[in-house]
Amino acid sequence: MATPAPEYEPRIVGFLCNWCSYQGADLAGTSRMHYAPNIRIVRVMCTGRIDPTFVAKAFAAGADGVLVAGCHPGDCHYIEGNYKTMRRMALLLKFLDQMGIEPERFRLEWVSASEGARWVKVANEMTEQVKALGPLVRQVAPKEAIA
Amino acid sequence: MKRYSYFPGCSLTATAVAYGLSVEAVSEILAIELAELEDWTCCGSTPYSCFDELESVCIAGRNLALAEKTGLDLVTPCSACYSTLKRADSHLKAYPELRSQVSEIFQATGLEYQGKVKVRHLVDVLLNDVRPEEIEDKVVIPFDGLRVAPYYGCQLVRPDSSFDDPEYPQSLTRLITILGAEVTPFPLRSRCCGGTLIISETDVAVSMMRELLESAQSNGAECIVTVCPLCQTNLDVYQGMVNSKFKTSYDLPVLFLTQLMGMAFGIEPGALGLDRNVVSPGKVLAQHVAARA
Amino acid sequence: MSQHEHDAEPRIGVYICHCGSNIAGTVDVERVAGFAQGLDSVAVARDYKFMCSDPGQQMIKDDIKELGLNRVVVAACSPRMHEPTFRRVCQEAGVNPYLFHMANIREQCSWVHEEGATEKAMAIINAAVTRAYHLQPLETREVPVSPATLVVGGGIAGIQAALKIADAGYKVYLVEREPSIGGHMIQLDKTFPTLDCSACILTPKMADTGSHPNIELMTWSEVVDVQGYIGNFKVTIKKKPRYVDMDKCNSCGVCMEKCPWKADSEFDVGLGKRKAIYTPFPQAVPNVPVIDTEHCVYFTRDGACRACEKFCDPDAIDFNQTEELVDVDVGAIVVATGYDLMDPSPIREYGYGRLDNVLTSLEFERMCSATGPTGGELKLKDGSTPQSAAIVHCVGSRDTNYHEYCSRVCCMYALKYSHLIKEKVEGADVYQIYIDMRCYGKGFEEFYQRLSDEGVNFIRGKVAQVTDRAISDEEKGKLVVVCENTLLGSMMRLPVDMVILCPAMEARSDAREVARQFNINQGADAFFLERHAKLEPVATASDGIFVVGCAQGPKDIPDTVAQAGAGAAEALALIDAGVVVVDAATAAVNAELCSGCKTCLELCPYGAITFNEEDKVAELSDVLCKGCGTCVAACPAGAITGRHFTDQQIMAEVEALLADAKRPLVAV
Amino acid sequence: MANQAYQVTVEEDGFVDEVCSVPGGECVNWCVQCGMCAASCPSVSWMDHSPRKMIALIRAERRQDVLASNSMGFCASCYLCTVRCPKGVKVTELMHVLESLAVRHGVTNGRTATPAMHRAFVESVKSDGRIHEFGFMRRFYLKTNPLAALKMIPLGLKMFSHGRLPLRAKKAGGTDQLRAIVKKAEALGGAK
Repeated sequence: MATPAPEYEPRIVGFLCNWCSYQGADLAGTSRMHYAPNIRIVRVMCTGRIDPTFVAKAFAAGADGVLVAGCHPGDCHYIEGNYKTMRRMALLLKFLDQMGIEPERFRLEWVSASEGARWVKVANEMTEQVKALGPLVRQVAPKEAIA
Repeated sequence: MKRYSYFPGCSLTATAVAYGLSVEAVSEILAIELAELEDWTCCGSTPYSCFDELESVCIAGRNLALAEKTGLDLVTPCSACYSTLKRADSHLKAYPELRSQVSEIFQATGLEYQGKVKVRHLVDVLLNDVRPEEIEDKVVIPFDGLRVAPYYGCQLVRPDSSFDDPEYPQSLTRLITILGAEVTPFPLRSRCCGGTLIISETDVAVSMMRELLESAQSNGAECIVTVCPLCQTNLDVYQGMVNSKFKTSYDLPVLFLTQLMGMAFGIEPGALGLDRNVVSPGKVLAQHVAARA
Repeated sequence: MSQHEHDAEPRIGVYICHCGSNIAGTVDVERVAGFAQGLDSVAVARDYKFMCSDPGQQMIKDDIKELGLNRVVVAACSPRMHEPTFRRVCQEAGVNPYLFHMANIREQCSWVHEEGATEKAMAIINAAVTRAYHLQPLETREVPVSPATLVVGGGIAGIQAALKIADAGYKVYLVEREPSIGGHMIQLDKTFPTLDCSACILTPKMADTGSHPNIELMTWSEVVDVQGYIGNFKVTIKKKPRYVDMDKCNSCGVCMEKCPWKADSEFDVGLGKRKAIYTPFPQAVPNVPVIDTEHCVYFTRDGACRACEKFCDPDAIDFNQTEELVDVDVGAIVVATGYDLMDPSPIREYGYGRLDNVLTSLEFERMCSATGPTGGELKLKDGSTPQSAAIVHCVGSRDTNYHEYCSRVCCMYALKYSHLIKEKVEGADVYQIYIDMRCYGKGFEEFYQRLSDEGVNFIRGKVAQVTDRAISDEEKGKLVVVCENTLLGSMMRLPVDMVILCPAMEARSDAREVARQFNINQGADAFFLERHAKLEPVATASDGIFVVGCAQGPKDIPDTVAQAGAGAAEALALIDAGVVVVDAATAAVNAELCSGCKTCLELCPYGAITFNEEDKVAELSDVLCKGCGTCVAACPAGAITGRHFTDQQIMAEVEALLADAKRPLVAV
Repeated sequence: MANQAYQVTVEEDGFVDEVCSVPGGECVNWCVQCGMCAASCPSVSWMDHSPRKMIALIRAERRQDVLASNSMGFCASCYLCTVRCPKGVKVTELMHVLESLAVRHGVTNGRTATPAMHRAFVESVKSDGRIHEFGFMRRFYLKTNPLAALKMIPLGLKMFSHGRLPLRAKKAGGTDQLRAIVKKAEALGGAK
């Protein structure tokens, strides 16, 4: 079910690879499936292109959550870009933790071109999850604050 | 020592008291600790869901809520309770409206269910937690070639079995053969015994049972082994009714898996409630005693 | 830093498409246009019914000329749909196509949201405009196309495609993993609805294929590697050893007579036998046998027998043959790998594999075929002739427990079977047990009518069980088919001699590996996914690779042949053009910044990055580069730029996408 | 028009919606009327309408024909239909839903004692927290068919003599809480 509710609506940025997940999101559209409008999509050719700083940037710019979605492992259009993403995003999570950003605000998902329904599920779950966390409040330890 | 939260189900305190006894006796030997769920009540069962959806889910949900507090898997030897409790759990996950109604009702009575309980059938535990190899080690008096028809019934494997095939289940075969017994072919092993229809539509149930008994006997079984209290009651207690109605002369003892297991473990019959069986298994088992002891 | 030194300050035109009511129905397009008009560097913002229409395109061209636009944003459908269209429009009007950006407010906005669609559309357009502002002009390059085509699979689809391309005068490599081409079609007896003999219409095409000067036929071979890109694929093909010299063999067949070792015939789906040295069937192309090393004792008991060798006049037998790897350069690839027939034994209640005389459709085809194991006679296991048969529809098709889709051909071949049975067995009782009769094709309904007149029993229902448990004398020794006659609402137990199952057509068991090898997608049904369900039925996610026939989904012979023609046309169009434009959105190394750490080298899956040992810097071939950007994100020195997806462009897009969000609070 | 005769018996609209509104009922929309359920059902021959036809009747808004039929009463809840249905229809669930709707609408059927048995079961649960088989069976037989009750005496004795039929009910610990829950559920629109 779609979310729209009086309470706070989180902003979520989704980085989607052009070949699987972006097509999957398109399929959700052509199949007229409805989902929460909170996710806003940035298209990249491959999740391998996603520099962790993009994610950091999104949080800094006011995103309450960030989603990265690409081809299922083994199905990458560029053979193994998504494996590199997997490793990279693991590091990113540690970094986010340091920054006092709950790991639940970030999600790495695999959605194929034929998984419109799965995209809807992921988008809704992510929205609910972030909604439950509330707006992003970045705790900065006093030391950092001074520095 | 494996610990579980234990849900005997109503029948094990009455019509299937032998099942209750043998389950406890056997689990002791297998070092399974079954901590009976405190203040458990009826699982809700099929009749209740036919009467009122909301109430039946609440009643089952109550037991789930209690079990959740223990943090243990909820084990039941009763196939009906197993499917009812699982059904309630999946219903609460599948239907948000139902969930909110139930949690409202629970709040009023100081309960809460978050959907974390894993409902499991005893067979699942024996097969996948204890594991056949370990059970085999405990066998002191193996049966020699006792020919057993393994009867699964319905609700152990349907509608959704997590551990066996819904129409051609295999799980009991291993558990029976390790006791030295033989498993006979039994094409109807997961067909229905009539269930509660035995009470309200006796003729229907009795004719279903006839087919089962026929299939078991014609395949050379000396006894039937089951893991469902209702199946056992129907096939055992009502076997005479089948005979008188169809002029047949079936004389097939219907044992609980745990009774058979207990015998092989050397537990004496009384403690397994063998005297509770209407069709006495004494004769059949005696024939295999020669090789035993 | 500004990247606009060279070109003028951006003047952006924004065009919001109504797409009829597809977008305008949920998004307040006027309001959005007004919003866009107010954004920095936006010279003009308009909304229009159909931007992709001629007037829509003309509107953009006119504005470019009259208002001096140098960047364009179209907010409409997915870029996967119309980005090429509008890039072309920009180019024709003198704006570099890479200065165009498409905002997806249909598939990812108006179609999937109700509340909040307008707000989201504005955010998307804000991001698009910002991105457009930072876009840079790029020059595409043209590269020559190798004029050959690879066709994978030698069934009717592959044969048809290969012949069409070859007849047009271009080279074709046709790779088939079996010893002969022909595929499933050559196994069939008659074809519906015309009832003409399958072999009779296929063998001429097979012969043409075998002898065509432009077709290099590689049977008993498999594609093992695919490199390169549209117009310039490098394909490695493994030729399995035949142990028979193709050039010497004169197809006399003596070796097969003399060979003493038998095995189940794949061609006769296990109903018949073949020798250890064999051609799958008499009309095989090429008509050169292969030796099956699993059953030939020369291989199982090293060196023994050699009967075939002794009797082979032209000395064609060569036990020393080894596997051979062949590399070919092709411009286009046509994937025609076909389907598998589902094994119905998991549907235990139908008793396949457990009960005698329960057959699959393919087994029945072989039994009907004059060249088949029974010489075309219908025989039960005990050798007698069946007097009655039940044909079970939708076995694993239209069934969420197995395959949700309809296999599309079963209804028709099932009808064909009742005709064949009645033709071969006078007065036989035939039952068709169906859920729906789907006779959608040309001449299909007429065929249905004709068969109804032949006195077939149609029972509407789905078979619940096939059993040999008799409950009455007339059921004794028979197969009993249990179902409900849903039109009468009555339960049925049909005692018959033979049961023919119509199993689902399913994707090849190795479809996943093949999809990865050719870098194409699979649908939820595991068949290969076409790029667009309606408008690009044979194109795939990979440019230059096309999929035809049942590899793309269940279909009958006419549809397969039509699709094969389409695939051939696509390949020809590509090859005939002689050149392809390669996307300019590739990576580029900035030699000044490169520290020579070599991190990028092993990251590149295409070996597009090499290391210049003198200058100690990475170098990038923008022909080999496919623009995935993995190296860009990984470069510690930030020396690699992803053209058209630069850090700056993406960062700016992200920021603009969230322009309406409040910054995170900082709690100290 | 030929189907006018049917139109006469068509009930007021809304039955499909009502069935769909109960958890487990929504699946009537998925049915393709293939009859797999009917042909798999062990007790179909005793039913007024096969499970498949029940779904057809629901879709035809024939509330009375559905709820007054004995079909639900003969469902043994063996779930064979459910696991075999090619469209994922939970036929057994549906049968339960229909019987509970019959209860809600006070529609009864003279030709099956099952609903009465279910009610007796429920009452037993409500009074003792657990099912007390003897009490529940006695209650049921006396209510439906005292003669049958007499026939059952030898059988009851057999069970009793094997210690399988306690005559007195023991009230389970959680009974009071269970009753409280049921009360609340009834307040929320559960059946009375």
